[in-house]
Amino acid sequence: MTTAIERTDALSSSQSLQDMLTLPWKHPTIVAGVPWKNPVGTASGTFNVEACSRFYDVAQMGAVSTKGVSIIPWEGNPTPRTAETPAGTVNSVGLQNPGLDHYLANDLPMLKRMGANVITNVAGHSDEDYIQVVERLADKPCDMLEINVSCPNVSHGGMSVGTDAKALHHLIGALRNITDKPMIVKLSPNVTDIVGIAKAAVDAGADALSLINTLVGMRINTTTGRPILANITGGVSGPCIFPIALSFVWRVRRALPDIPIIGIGGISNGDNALEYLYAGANAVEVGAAALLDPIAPLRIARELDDLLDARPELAEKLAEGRTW
Amino acid sequence: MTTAIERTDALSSSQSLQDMLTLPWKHPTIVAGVPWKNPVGTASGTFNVEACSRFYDVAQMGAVSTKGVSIIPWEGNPTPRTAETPAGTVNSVGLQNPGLDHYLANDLPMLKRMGANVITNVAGHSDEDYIQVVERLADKPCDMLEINVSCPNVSHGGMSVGTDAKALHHLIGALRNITDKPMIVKLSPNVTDIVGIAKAAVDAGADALSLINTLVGMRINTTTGRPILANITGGVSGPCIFPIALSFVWRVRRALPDIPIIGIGGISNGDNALEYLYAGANAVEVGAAALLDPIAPLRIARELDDLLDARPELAEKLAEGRTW
Amino acid sequence: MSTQFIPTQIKQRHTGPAKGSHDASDICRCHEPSEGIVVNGESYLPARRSVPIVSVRQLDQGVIELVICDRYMAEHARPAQFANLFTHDGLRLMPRPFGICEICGDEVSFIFAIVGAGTAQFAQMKAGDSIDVLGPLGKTFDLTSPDARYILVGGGLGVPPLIQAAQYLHDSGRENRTTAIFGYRKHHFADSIVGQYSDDVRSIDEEQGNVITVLDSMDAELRQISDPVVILSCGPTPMMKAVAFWASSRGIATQFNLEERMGCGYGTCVVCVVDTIHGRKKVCLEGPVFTAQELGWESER
Amino acid sequence: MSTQFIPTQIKQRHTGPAKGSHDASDICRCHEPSEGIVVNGESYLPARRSVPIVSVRQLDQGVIELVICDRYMAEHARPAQFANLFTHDGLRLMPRPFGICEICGDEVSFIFAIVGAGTAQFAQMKAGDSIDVLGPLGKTFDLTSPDARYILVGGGLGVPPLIQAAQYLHDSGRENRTTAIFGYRKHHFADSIVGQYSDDVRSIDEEQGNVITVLDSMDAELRQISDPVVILSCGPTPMMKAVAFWASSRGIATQFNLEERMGCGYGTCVVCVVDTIHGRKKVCLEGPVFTAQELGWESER
Ligand SMILES: Cc1cc2nc3c(=O)[nH]c(=O)nc-3n(C[C@H](O)[C@H](O)[C@H](O)COP(=O)(O)OP(=O)(O)OC[C@H]3O[C@@H](n4cnc5c(N)ncnc54)[C@H](O)[C@@H]3O)c2cc1C
Ligand SMILES: Cc1cc2nc3c(=O)[nH]c(=O)nc-3n(C[C@H](O)[C@H](O)[C@H](O)COP(=O)(O)OP(=O)(O)OC[C@H]3O[C@@H](n4cnc5c(N)ncnc54)[C@H](O)[C@@H]3O)c2cc1C
Ligand SMILES: Cc1cc2nc3c(=O)[nH]c(=O)nc-3n(C[C@H](O)[C@H](O)[C@H](O)COP(=O)(O)O)c2cc1C
Ligand SMILES: Cc1cc2nc3c(=O)[nH]c(=O)nc-3n(C[C@H](O)[C@H](O)[C@H](O)COP(=O)(O)O)c2cc1C
Ligand code: FES
Ligand code: FES
Repeated sequence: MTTAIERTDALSSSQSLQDMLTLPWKHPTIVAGVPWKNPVGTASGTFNVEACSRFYDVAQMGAVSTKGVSIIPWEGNPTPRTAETPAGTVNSVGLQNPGLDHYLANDLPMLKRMGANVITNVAGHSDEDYIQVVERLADKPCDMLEINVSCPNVSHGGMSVGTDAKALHHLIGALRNITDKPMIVKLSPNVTDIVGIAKAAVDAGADALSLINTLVGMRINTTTGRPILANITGGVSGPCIFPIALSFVWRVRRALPDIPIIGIGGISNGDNALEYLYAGANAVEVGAAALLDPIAPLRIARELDDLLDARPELAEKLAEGRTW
Repeated sequence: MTTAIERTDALSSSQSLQDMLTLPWKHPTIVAGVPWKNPVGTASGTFNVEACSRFYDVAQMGAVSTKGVSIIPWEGNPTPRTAETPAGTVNSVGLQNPGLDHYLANDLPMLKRMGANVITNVAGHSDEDYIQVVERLADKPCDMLEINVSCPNVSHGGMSVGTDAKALHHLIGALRNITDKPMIVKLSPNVTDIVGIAKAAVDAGADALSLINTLVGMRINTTTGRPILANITGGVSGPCIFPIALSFVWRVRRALPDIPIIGIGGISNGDNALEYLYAGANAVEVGAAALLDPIAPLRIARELDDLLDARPELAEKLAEGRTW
Repeated sequence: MSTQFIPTQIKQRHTGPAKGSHDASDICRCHEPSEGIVVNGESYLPARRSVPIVSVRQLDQGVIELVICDRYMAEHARPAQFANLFTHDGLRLMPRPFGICEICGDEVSFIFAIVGAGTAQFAQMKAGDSIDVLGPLGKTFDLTSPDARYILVGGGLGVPPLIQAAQYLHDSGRENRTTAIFGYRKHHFADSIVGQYSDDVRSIDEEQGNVITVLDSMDAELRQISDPVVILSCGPTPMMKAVAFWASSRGIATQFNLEERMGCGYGTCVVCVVDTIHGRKKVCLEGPVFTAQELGWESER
Repeated sequence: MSTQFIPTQIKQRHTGPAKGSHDASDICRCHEPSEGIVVNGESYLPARRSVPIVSVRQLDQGVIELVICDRYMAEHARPAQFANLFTHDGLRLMPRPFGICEICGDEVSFIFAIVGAGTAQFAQMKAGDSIDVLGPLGKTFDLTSPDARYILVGGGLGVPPLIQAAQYLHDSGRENRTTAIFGYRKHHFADSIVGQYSDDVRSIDEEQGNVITVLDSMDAELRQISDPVVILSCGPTPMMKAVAFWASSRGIATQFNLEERMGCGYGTCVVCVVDTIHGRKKVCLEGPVFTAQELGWESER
């Protein structure tokens, strides 16, 4: 019986942590001008530097995307904040975070001290919120910004911007005016027309897109008849969303051959990551898998690194940071 | 080790087929005026009368929804038409069906002879297509119509109507004018605003809503780097979509307390069906689970029938055909 | 199946648990009715069920024989029929269809290549484990011609249905000899199995040539046979098309056992279609057997 | 753990594989380093790993003791820490957190109630099977007070961390007696286990009353003790709140072991929060131990 989180042929689970942390990376990439050691990052909300750096050297990741940072501390939604779903999980954290000041005083310096390639994930309830965070990050040592306009768990901002092309264009345009940092816009799958949304973000100045954030979902406790999540609905992630997320990346890539794309959703092994690269992604981020095993992102990066050995064309494209 | 398709506590897998086929049903329901023996139907595209009636008496189901029927035969998409996804499957059948004449000459009479409660699932590439099918069904002995405006696998009609509230309102209005049959409109989850779509269908005269159809998804063969499905993308179904589908039902029910709703998506046991009833569904349809075991819909109906014993309020609501 | 086991001695199929010295035969105690289930006078096929595994052994690098115990399948399966096997893994729910290979007593064998996650999991299973199955499914080869001589042309993992055809013809006591022409990559892993039922095994591996090489070498011989000759074939599509072309130019009848990705395996989902001269047909229900003519393969190369 | 096994004799914890007459001890051969992994001078915690199951037995209707072999966990776990267990079922991927109960040699036990699909699957596992684990996780009870007397107040399935506390205090050779007050629904399934480490077991079941009944009966006794008294408690929230109220009105210090639905168990996802006077804290990383004061439970009923 294999364990539920499947591992691929180019099995790095047999690799020791020692090897995973010390072997040279064979296949680096460049995303929106920023070099990544390898094409695998951690996804926002599933990576906390204090928690994860106890298990591995976070500088080994292609990049790490931090939990969404808001201008002031947010306390998030009430508990329970998670429920299990078939081959996945639904969460309603609601972007709880200690706010930008705390981030700048603690997480960011710690990450940079450790040598990580840092994507700061930015959250807001209003355009003004996002603008303030991005403005204050302008001279800070984070390497990329990831504008989260796709969180299904907050009532204002979050997904409401990410599902409306006009509102999104407006916000991203405003942010573009105030930052030179490479700006990734993270898109929501809860839309009819992802291509229209993606184009709006790119037109307004996004340097890259990351997709997808979670899909709206819920569970009900059949003993009580009530939703399990205190917030009723939440965001579904994990292997269950993999084929759906993959098709979003594919569709956006077909429509926009030139924009760097970071594929996210349900990646649990190197082979899954490879599917995203073939679908047109330049890199990927690993989310829920890290909840099930702290070193999953690193293991996946190693598996992908090995799988790319046999795919020199793809590896070369990545190395040069070419898109389609 | 339990088998992958989980069974619930009120385990009818221990029930013999004899019992499953002969015990009286304790908890019937009424959907848009039509009595169902139990709240569990088969979902369109996963039920073929010839294939399924070899395994069980199809008249025992609450209802059976047939494969989408078009005015002329459709040959569907090229193969491969399926790929596996984590806890699910993605298909691109593309509504292959032998057309209305064949349906009226073969499937429908066979179904009625067997005593089934028949929902005819209607497919079209244009309003005119749908109108012709519905017109010709007006005096035929099918019990309900299910207008499929949500198939992601055809390039015209199908999902394009189901993702546009205005187009949908127009089509359903036209169909309402030509039929008195109870008309279910089957909605797509691939939309930003499900409530707006649902309202359009109801305003135009839908007697009930069924949701969801499949979510757009795909898989890539990492040996060739090419999509597995010949049609590239397809529709994802199975347990993986369960939490997502459930939240669609919940959201539509909150917005529309009076419309009968049939919940569909990822149901693999009686407990899953019960979650839909608590989310606001009046009945459910079982799709992919029937691909994995021909008698899954019947087993699920039996499991739910037993689970409802302990929930007299819910059972009473169902029995009276009340909605919210 | 396993080597200690001497199926050639079992002339009469389906006579209860296998005798002989079969190691794991105590695992095989099927209690399901061997008939379909009859309710209110209607008879139904058994649906998906959990059955015991009798043995799992490697025949060649990456090629596994798995034997289950299922009386219903053992009694009802006919050559070219297949069964869906299911993993225990909730991430991998879909059916894995495999051709039914040998049948001995209540036991049914399958031979498969490890090509993906499901087959890898099956290969890890052990005698005494349980596995979910559905079947037998599909239609059988037409073996009704009373005096035909059957040539079984298989490639790679296409051999199981041909082994079943050989066993069926052998066990049903037909006089006609079968000739097995199996094309292997390298090791002749199924020769000893088919050799139990067919005394004319003319296999070939890639170093030696391919199945057409063997057919060519039989050309003169076949012209001298007065009995009708029928080719049953299963394997990679290019091989089957070559066989179709070879046979039709000689007026020899052919039946092909196709494979197609399946959603259900029992005819309900219209996923597994193939184009025939009569339109798109379901491989799982209307096949898996089609003639060259039905497939329009007579004139293709 | 199992009854033949006499953990009271093992004064020194973590001294290699359990001795005594432990049935399944040959399963327990952990080869992982017992220290964290050191790479380039940095030391890392071991991540998720597959470990052997030593035994699974039923303690009461629906209550299971499961023993794994994991040297790292055995050496490093401290009272109130927990571990994530994982099913083999791809439909049920999420971590199942359980309090670490007894530790003997390289073996670690858990006690859990069958409440859902995951615990049902764990209960079906057998000695020799493997299971994936992550841990130890979380912070421990503060047991540093050199002369404190600890009262362990547990309800239902909250007893494992208290058993571990009793074992820890016992094995570390402290003079102080512990008192175990376990409130059961019916059967006193953990008394014999905690009784190995605590010679003062005052359990109670629903027919007899509840843990407050026992605490009340100890009132006079406690007033006479000059050593500091500390209550460690784990169980249903209403019980813990009642204990907090009881204790705070008497000026007795309390530490509570909380449970909350978890996404990761190691502090990365912010799913498992609880409101404290210092804001929302992660139960898995900043807990699971909190004082009544931190929780604002002192004045609540
Ligand atoms: C009627 C029929 C009979 C067959 N008989 C045999 C046999 O006797 N021996 C044998 O080795 N193989 C046989 N095959 C092929 C066999 O079904 C696949 O090799 C097997 O399903 C692969 O499973 P996997 O989990 O290892 O691969 P994965 O790639 O993990 O499978 C993923 C999904 O794709 C399907 N799939 C993948 N490859 C194929 C394929 N080539 N054909 C059909 N479905 C596929 C699987 O069934 C599964 O649903 C047969 C196929 C059919 C249709
Ligand atoms: C720190 C901690 C220590 C625990 N220690 C013990 C213990 O020693 N013994 C014991 O019997 N139980 C303990 N629990 C509760 C135990 O985690 C749940 O009973 C168990 O996870 C239920 O799993 P299931 O698969 O049977 O239920 P399911 O309902 O199928 O689980 C679905 C999901 O919900 C989670 N979940 C369900 N119920 C709970 C719950 N009460 N608390 C947390 N998560 C839950 C599961 O972990 C899983 O992720 C502890 C919980 C926590 C947080
Ligand atoms: C617990 C949790 C918290 C998350 N928080 C954030 C967040 O703060 N910002 C964000 O952009 N995405 C957040 N996400 C979404 C993930 O980054 C990712 O897009 C999504 O989970 C899909 O990937 P996965 O299937 O690999 O988890 C969160 C996801 C989870 C599971
Ligand atoms: C193979 C297949 C074919 C389908 N064909 C149709 C169809 O013809 N008409 C339709 O309305 N829905 C069709 N569906 C969608 C299902 O009816 C159902 O809405 C969907 O699969 C979600 O339910 P499930 O998760 O239980 O499968 C099809 C689904 C599958 C898997
Ligand atoms: S596989 Fe479903 S019809 Fe053939
Ligand atoms: S469970 Fe993830 S932070 Fe506590």
